[in-house]
Order: sequence, then C-alpha cells, then structure tokens
Amino acid sequence: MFDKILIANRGEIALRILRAAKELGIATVAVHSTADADAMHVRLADESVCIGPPPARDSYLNIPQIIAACEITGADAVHPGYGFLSENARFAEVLGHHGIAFIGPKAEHIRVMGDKIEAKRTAKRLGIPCVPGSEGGVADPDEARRVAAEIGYPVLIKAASGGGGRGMKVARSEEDLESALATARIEAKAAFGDDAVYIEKYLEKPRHIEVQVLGDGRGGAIHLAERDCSLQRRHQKVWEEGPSPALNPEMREQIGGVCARAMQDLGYTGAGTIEFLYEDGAFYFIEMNTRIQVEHPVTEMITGIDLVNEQIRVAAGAPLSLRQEDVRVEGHAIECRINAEHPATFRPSPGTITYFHPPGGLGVRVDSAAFQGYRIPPHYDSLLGKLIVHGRTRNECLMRLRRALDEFVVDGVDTTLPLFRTLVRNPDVQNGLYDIHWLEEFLKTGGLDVA
Amino acid sequence: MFDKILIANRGEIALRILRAAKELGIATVAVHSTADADAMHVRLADESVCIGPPPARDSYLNIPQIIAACEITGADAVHPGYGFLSENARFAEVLGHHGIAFIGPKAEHIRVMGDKIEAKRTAKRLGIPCVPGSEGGVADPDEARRVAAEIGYPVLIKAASGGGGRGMKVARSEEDLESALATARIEAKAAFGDDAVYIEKYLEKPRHIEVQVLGDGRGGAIHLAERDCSLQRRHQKVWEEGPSPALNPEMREQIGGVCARAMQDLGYTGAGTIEFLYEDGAFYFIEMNTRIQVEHPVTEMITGIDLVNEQIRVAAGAPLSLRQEDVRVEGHAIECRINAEHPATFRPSPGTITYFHPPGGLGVRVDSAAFQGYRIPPHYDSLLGKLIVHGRTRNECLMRLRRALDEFVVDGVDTTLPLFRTLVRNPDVQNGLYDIHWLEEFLKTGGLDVA
Amino acid sequence: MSKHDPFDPDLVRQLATLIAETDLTEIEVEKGDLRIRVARTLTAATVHVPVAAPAPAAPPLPAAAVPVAAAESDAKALAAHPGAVLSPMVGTAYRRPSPDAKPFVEVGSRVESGARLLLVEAMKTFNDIVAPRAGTVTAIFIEDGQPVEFGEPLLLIE
Amino acid sequence: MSKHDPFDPDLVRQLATLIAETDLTEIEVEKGDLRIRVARTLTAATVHVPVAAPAPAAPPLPAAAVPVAAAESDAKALAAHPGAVLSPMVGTAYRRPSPDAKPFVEVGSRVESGARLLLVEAMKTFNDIVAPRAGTVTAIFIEDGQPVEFGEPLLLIE
Repeated sequence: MFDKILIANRGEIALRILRAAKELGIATVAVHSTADADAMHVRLADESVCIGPPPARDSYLNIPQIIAACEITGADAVHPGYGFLSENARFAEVLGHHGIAFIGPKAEHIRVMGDKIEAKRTAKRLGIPCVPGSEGGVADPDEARRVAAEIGYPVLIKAASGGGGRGMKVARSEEDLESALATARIEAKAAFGDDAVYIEKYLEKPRHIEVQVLGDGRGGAIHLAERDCSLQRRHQKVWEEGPSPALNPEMREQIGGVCARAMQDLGYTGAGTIEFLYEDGAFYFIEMNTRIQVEHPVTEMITGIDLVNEQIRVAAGAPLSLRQEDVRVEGHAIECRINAEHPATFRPSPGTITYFHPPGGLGVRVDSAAFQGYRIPPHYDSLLGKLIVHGRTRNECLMRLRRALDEFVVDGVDTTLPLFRTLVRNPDVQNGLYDIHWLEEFLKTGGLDVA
Repeated sequence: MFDKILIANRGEIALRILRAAKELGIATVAVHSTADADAMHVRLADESVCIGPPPARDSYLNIPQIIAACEITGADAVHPGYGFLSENARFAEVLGHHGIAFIGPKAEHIRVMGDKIEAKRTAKRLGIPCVPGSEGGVADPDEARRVAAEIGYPVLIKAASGGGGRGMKVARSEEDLESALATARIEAKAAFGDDAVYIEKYLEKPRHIEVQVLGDGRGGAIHLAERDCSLQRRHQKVWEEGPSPALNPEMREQIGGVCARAMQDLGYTGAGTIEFLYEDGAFYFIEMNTRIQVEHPVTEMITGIDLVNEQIRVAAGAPLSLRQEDVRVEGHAIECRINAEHPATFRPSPGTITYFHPPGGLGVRVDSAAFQGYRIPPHYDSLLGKLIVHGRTRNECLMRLRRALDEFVVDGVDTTLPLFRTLVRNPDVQNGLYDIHWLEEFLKTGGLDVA
Repeated sequence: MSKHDPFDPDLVRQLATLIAETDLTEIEVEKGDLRIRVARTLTAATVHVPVAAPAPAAPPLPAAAVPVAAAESDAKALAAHPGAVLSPMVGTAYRRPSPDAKPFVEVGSRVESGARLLLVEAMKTFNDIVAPRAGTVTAIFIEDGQPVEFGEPLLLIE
Repeated sequence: MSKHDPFDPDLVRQLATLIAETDLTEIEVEKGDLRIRVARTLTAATVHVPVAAPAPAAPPLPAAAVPVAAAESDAKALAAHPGAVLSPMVGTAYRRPSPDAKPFVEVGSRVESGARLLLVEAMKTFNDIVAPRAGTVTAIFIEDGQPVEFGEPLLLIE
C-alpha cells in the first residue's frame, strides 16, 4: 500500500480523497493555489504545498509544480480527483517516469477514451451499444433512405465537418427525408465548405444513464449498477440518482454485464463511468469517463462500496475487495449538487459563507469542503457541496431528501438549495418522469418558485 | 397513519423524532420549556407550544400541560423519546383516556418492566436467561454450599434488604464461603437490621450487551441483533457498538431468537431493548427498556432499519415493515456520545457554542440538535450530539471514526471529543478487549491523554 | 505595491458616502488586483421599548421555519413588558365566563389586584387568570377561544 | 509575531481612523497578496487599535490541524513583507552552487538587482532565484536543502 498520497485537486473531491486515504492509514499531501490556502483539505492534510497562483493553469494544471511537490514531500502516489489533470494521459505518464503511481487507469485507456472517435470505435469493438447510423458519409437519397429505414425514424442528418448543432436536420419519416437531406447539405456546404453528411438515429427524449465500473487492471472488472443523471442544465448534471427509475433489475443486469465484460476485455484499472443515452429500452454510448465522478456517492450509498478506497487499493496493486456476486443494490440514493449560484439566474456567487449548517441524521450524507467562515474563491467552479440521501425506497429517499434540504442552512452566498426544494416537490421528479430536456424546459417555463 | 405527532422531549432525540415524522409526511408539534425556545427541533417543527419553565418537572414531566398542548394543536399521537415520560405507564394511560396514541408499548408492559423484581420474574417466565441464584434467603452454610456449587463460583452474597453495594461479599471458592456468609450476615444485620442474605452468581468482568427488539403488538416480534455498550462511566454509556466484538453469528442468532420469542409471547408493541451482562459465553438479564434508546442508531446503521419510523408505524396499527428473515447485519457501527463536559474531569460545560462543524462523508452520521450560536441550557443533560460511524468491517469503522473525530469542531464549550480521540487509538478498544469496568479503570489510571 | 499606501483613503470615504446615501449595506470594488469592500450594519433607528428578550446570536433559520420564528420573537418582546400578564399554562383562553356573557375585561377596564381577567381551559378544567396588580388594561392580545402556550402574553395592565 | 513586521501598523491605524470617521462597520482592502480587513462592531464603543495579523474571521480548526495552520499564518505574515523574496516555484532551495562552495549570500550581504541569491531545484533542474532589487539581505528564512513551496518567503532584502 502507498505511504503517502498527494491530492492533486481542490474542493470537496480533495476532501473526499483525503478521507479515503486517512481511513486507509495513508499520509496525505494537499497541494493548493494561493487562493485555497485556507481550504478544508489543506487544513486536514498531514502536509500541504502551495503550488502556484489562483489560475488553474499555473497551479492545479501545472504538472512540473505537482511533480516537484511529490519530490519534496516524498509522496509515492497521486490522486487526481475529477477535472484538472484527472484525464490527462501525459500527466499519468510523467508520474510514471518519476516512479510515482497515478491513481487512475493506464495512460493508454485515458487517451483512447479522451478521443471521441477513438472512444466510439473502441466501445463498438467491446460490444458496448452505440448510436446506430451510416458508417461514413451518405452519398445520395437512395442510400439515405436505406440507412434510415435500417436504423428507424426519426433520424438526424449531420454535417460530417460540423459541430455545435449547425448543419443538423431531423427527419421524422421517409417523406421528410429527401428535403431534410438537401437542406442539411446546403447548410453544411455554407457553414463548413463541405456538403458531406451522415445519418444517425435521433433520440427525442433520452435519459442520461451511466454505468459505474471498477477494474483491477489484470482483466478483472465489475459493474456497480447505474446512475440516472438526466436532470441537467446546460449539460451540467444537477440531480443524480440510482438506481434509475427507468430500469428494472433485468435491464440493470444486462447493461451492467455488457460494461463489466467490456472492461474485462480492455483490462481497465480503477473506477470509470460509461455514459449512455437511454430511450425506449435501448442504450446508446456517449462517452467513457476514466476517473471518479462528482456523483460517485450515489453508487456508494446503494452498494455500500467505497469507490475511492477501491481506486487506491487497485492502484497499489491490490485486487478489488469484491466480486460481481458481492455487489447488491440496496434502496435508493439521490445526490443534489449544491452550487454557490443564484437558484433562478444561476449567477455564480463567490464570497464568504457566514453561516453553514449541514443536515444530519439517518441516511443523510454531506460531502462538502465548506464551513462557516470559508471564502469561496471566484477562480474555480461553484460546487459548494453535495447532499446525498439514501432511503429503503425511492419514496422514502425523496421524503428524506425533502426534510434534509429544509434543514440545510447556508448564508452569505446564494445557493441552489431553493431549486432543489422545488424539484423534490415536483410531481414529474417524484414520479421519475423526466428526460435530459426536462430541467431546461422546467426552468424555461418559469417552474421555479423562488421567493 | 397519524396526522400530527407531538414530540414530548427535547434535544437530539426530539430532532430525531421530528425527522422520522417529516419523512412519513406527518405534521409535528414541538413542546418545550422556556429554556428551549430556540432549540433546533422547535424551529423545524410545524407548530410549537411552550409548556413551562426550565425545570423538567414543570415542563417535560408535566403531564397535564402536555395533554393540553395536544388538545390545542389537535395532535393525535405523542412520541415520548427517551427519559422524561418515556417509561411512565400512567402517561401512556392518560393519553389513552384522551384518545391520543402513545408511541410506545402498552402501559402494562411499561409497568412490568419498570419494576425490577417483576421484570426479572417476567423475563424468567419468558425464557430470558437471568443471573442464577438462591430463589430466596439462604438459611445456613450447608444450603449456601449447595446453592453455590449449583451456580458455580465465584458467588455474591447479598443482603436481602440491602442496596448500594453494602452487605455484599464475594466468595471465590468453597473455602471462602463460610466466612463470607458470616461477614455478610453481620454487615447486613448492622446496616439493615436484618441478617437475611441470598446468593447469586458473581460476574467479574462482564460486558454489557443488549438486544434490540421490535414488536407489532399482535404477537409478531423480531430482533435486530445486539449492541455492545460495555464502555461506561458511572453507569452511563459512553461508546456503543454493534455487532459486539465478543459474539459470533451463532451466539447472535441464539440470544436474538430468545428475545424475539419472548416478545412474541408478551405481545410487545414497538421498540424495546433487553439488556444483559455477558460473561464466558452466557447472558444474564439486567433489565428491559421499553422505549427507543440513545444508542439506537448503531442498530440502524448495521441493519438499515429506521427504528423510529417502525415505532410510529406500529403505534398507528401498521404491521412491521419487515420479517426476521429480512434483517441482515451488514458491517459494523460505533456511536460516540459527545457530551458538553470536560473530557478529563467530566464537569458539565453549558454555554454558547461559538463554532460547530460536524464531520461528513461516507459512512458518517451525526445526530445532534446543536448548531453554531446554540446556547446549551444548564437545566438538562449534557448530551451535545452523537457521532455514529459505519464501516464494512470493524477496522474500517474504527479508521473512519478516527478521521471523523479529527474533523469534528465544537468551540465555546468543553466536549468529550478528546476522550474519544484517545479511545479510538487505544489498543484494547481497537481489539474490542474491554468489559464494563475497563473505562473506569482507564480513566483512573490516567490513561486519558488530554492536552 | 506602493507599499505604505495600497489604496486611496478618499476612495473609502467616497464609498462610505455612497453607502450612506443609498440603501446599501455593502459595496465591493475590484479593479486589477486592488479590491476594496466597505460594509455597514443597519441598526434599527428606534429603540424597541419593550426590551427584546435575550436572543443571543440567533443563527439563521432554515427557510421553512422563518415565519414561525419571527412571530415568536414578537411574543418574546411582549413577554418582557413589565405590565404583561402571561399565561401560567397551556390551554384555550376565554375572555368571558360563558358564550353569551360579557367579557371579564376590555381595553380601558380598570382592575383591582385579584380581579378575574380571563379563563384558560385545559383538560376540561377552567382556570382563572387574575390580575397580579391593580391598573388599567391597556391591551388584550388574545381572541376569545384562542389556544395559548405557557408564558404567552395575554394582556397588559399598566 | 516576529520582529519582521509584515505590514505597516500605520496602515491599520489609518483604516481604523477611516472606519471611525465614516459610518462603516467594515473595510477590506486587497492588493496583490496582501489583504487587510478591519471591522468594528457597532455596539462596542472602543475601536480595536492594532488589529492582529490579517486573519479575518478564521474559523476554529480541528485540533489536529492547529499547529500547521499557526505556522502557515506566520509564513503568510512574512510573505506580506515588502522586502520579502518569495519562491516562484515548488522545489528544494539551495544556498550555494555546490555542496562545498560558499553561500551566494549571507545576512548582511549587499546585493545588486539581478544578483543570484539561491537555487531552487525541481525535477532535476536548478533555477536561479535572483534579487528583484538592490539592497541588503537582512534575513534568510531557509536552510540549505530545505523544501519550499510556491510563494514561500526565502529571504528579505531591505
């Protein structure tokens, strides 16, 4: 096992990693920018090293400074958390050159999954279901019709050189197809100077469902069921839960099994998440995140497995502490990302927390690096903390979440707590009837009742 | 189900009950003395009623005022918590006369278990193991020898009229017996004017192990394994854990089964605890508490069962939410009672909490009604809150407890946190090698290393 | 850093004037790496006549609990008034001996010490609330048939 | 606090005068990495004259972390000294070019702007730390071969 772990991150995930290390009896080094000198994880770490000024590129993304911090403290492993250097294959390699363990997957797996095209190709090869479509460009209406008929309507016609939603047309039936194809070609030509288009299945109201995996790097890999992260705003997850209200145990076993076998074939190491869109009983691969995720506590609450502990163990060469048959999903968990933002306008609200009182009691977990007197620096993301609630049933979980949200007090800065107090009382949310567009629609139609 | 529950208690257990009620969608009424007007549960309750001045006899023990509070608020049930009126059979009866449900057992069961002699007689009848001894007084040395030989040495010779440890003599072997008997008789005569003595088994280094039970009041009853509460100071539990480090699954099943069957025979309603001394593989009944206990979260953490929720359900006439075969003990839990007391002298430390930062993260639960700015009144007990930690193994639990204790900050009053920081690092505690005398010995020999 | 003078004191004075003239309690100005923040605590202009009960450093309340607490702090202020008659028990207060009788007292009534002011009913028992001293009833805080808690101000005798 | 005043007490006095003269309860000034905040509680009649180190409302720390934090706040105070030369990087500081050479500077050395003061080694690379201005070395805070972090005070030139 490692003697000393350097935590190359900040905020709640730095504290999360520190806790896992302490519980394993491993010494900790916090690295931090000048803006984070008073941070909770810095205070609680055995050692701390200031690695640069507030901008992340000069501190949390500064590989030489982090390596130097390992050298002066004698850290033998680095946990990168999420964001920052967590999916930087070069960082993993540089650490390797210095004889320092990277608590994460092999650099090659980070690299493959970091490239969208390569990732999709790899997923397909590993038997992970992807969005069906034409393999390459579609030359003429006849070919388009054939492909569309094969994958089923509605279909999306996309500019091969495109991006950002331009040059995209939806055809809902064969009647629409020819004109949609023509329009897409013209727009693609105008926008990108290239009229090549391809066709793929169009998902109208998909959910975002992701499967948590753990691999031992030697061909052993398991899945830990799924999380449903459909409630998003501007592609940022807001509310995550597990198990998904949309899946039954058979579907869970099926997609989980596919993911676990894929990771076995890949020889994947540590924690990872395979993200899917889900519609009408089918899963479509989006991407794989080769790191711990913000919403990992949802999985921890329903399986009882400490994911960061497993990451550390596996990186140190130990086997996973459990086999697939030991994984049991019990009850239901929901995570709310409490941001220091205005609950209606989402304007970030850095500043000093003048009062902080987290909720407690049965089934309530708070992962937060905030405390009364903490000054939220304006340089980083606005995640103030995560409230994770577990119940024996989804209904108990919702009721418990409601009471926990009502107990949570944060003063001095705006927070998104009022948004969650509204969401937990919303019938669609209560019934689990939402897709990835639901929250945007809800916010657009003035559904948020904030005083 | 009830529409509105009045919480006839204060402090952390009042908040615990409030949380359970909220999670069931039941309205809450807090009653409080003038000293508790700013208490957390008063602030969070739907309604609150001030029922008297600070002395408990004029407020929390004032039955007419509590009934009147039910009347003016329309509460249809009362949860008594622990202490105060929780084991007052008359209170349960008076509530009944007013058509208000008492969330607890039948008055007759409270009464039986509240009388030490009656309780022991009932326990025996129900097949619960008791301390063996002479049924009545022992007339002469021959009879004493016969009884002692039957129950096994060492034996305790106790004045029939005695109490408080006077007139008690231990005989470790048959050689000691005659002189011990004579001395005990003389002391008993001198102290109580009555030289009648009886003999019972003497336990030298027992542990305190208690079994949690739940009954539906209609003959259904289950056990939820045990808690080990051997770490005590002046008969006050300080540290409780479950499962007991001294029992194996077979012993757990055996004593749990005995208790569950006893409660079935009794037709017991709601939550209860059957307390035992345990030595050399045998259990000896001490008493039964017919209420929720301070340390109930230990059981909740290892079984996933919400005991207060079950109490409320059963009192409303619903069946228990689970059967014996659904109860599964998972991992290990430890509770530390954090008191507002000096950690070495145990002098109570009422006053204002100037800073309060509870620990968070995986496996950590805090049940506390304290908050920054809260003024601990001098009128009541010094329990500031409970830190309950769960781990997959006892070792993981201990490591997690250590890190959680190091994160916990309470300023403005003395607390027993430093005592627990010492205990969690003590080899005897780590190895589970302690009995009911261990903590007193430890404190006496200056084991506490407090700065 | 122009070391002994990192800011212009006049700027602070100017902000102070601005804060006084506006309704603000806080102004923060940031320019380059200079940041100045000035704040002012709003004190209520008038002194509360019935001294507010000792509510030391009351922490912020969960949103849901705020209205209740606000009402409670009013009651506390009243309870501290030297002329307040407080309920000695929990129950239902009645201003008259029977539904069609006249009230015991009205605002302006002159009462002797020991005079009946109200009844508080609890558990089917009616309890007399009597005047602790002679004086004039200057305010009545409760409606007929209103539930009252221990220590709740019922009326004022001055 | 050590002999090296991290900031000019007159600055605090000046802020204290300003806060007294205006209606403000709080002034906070931040420039570069120096931040000073003065506050006044309206009820307190007296103004606290020398405010201690710029540690505004630092919350209490978990017992285990206290010593670390105390040391850090010393370092912070030093870092605010106008003559302090701070480490621009994480690494190991050396006072001499090779183990048997003389140190680049000693306390009392007179240095020109650009003169080599120290080396900081990180990832097998030695980086020169040079004098940002001419002056006299009045203190050296690091031992030969000591690990240093970003922004850590290395020595003073006055």
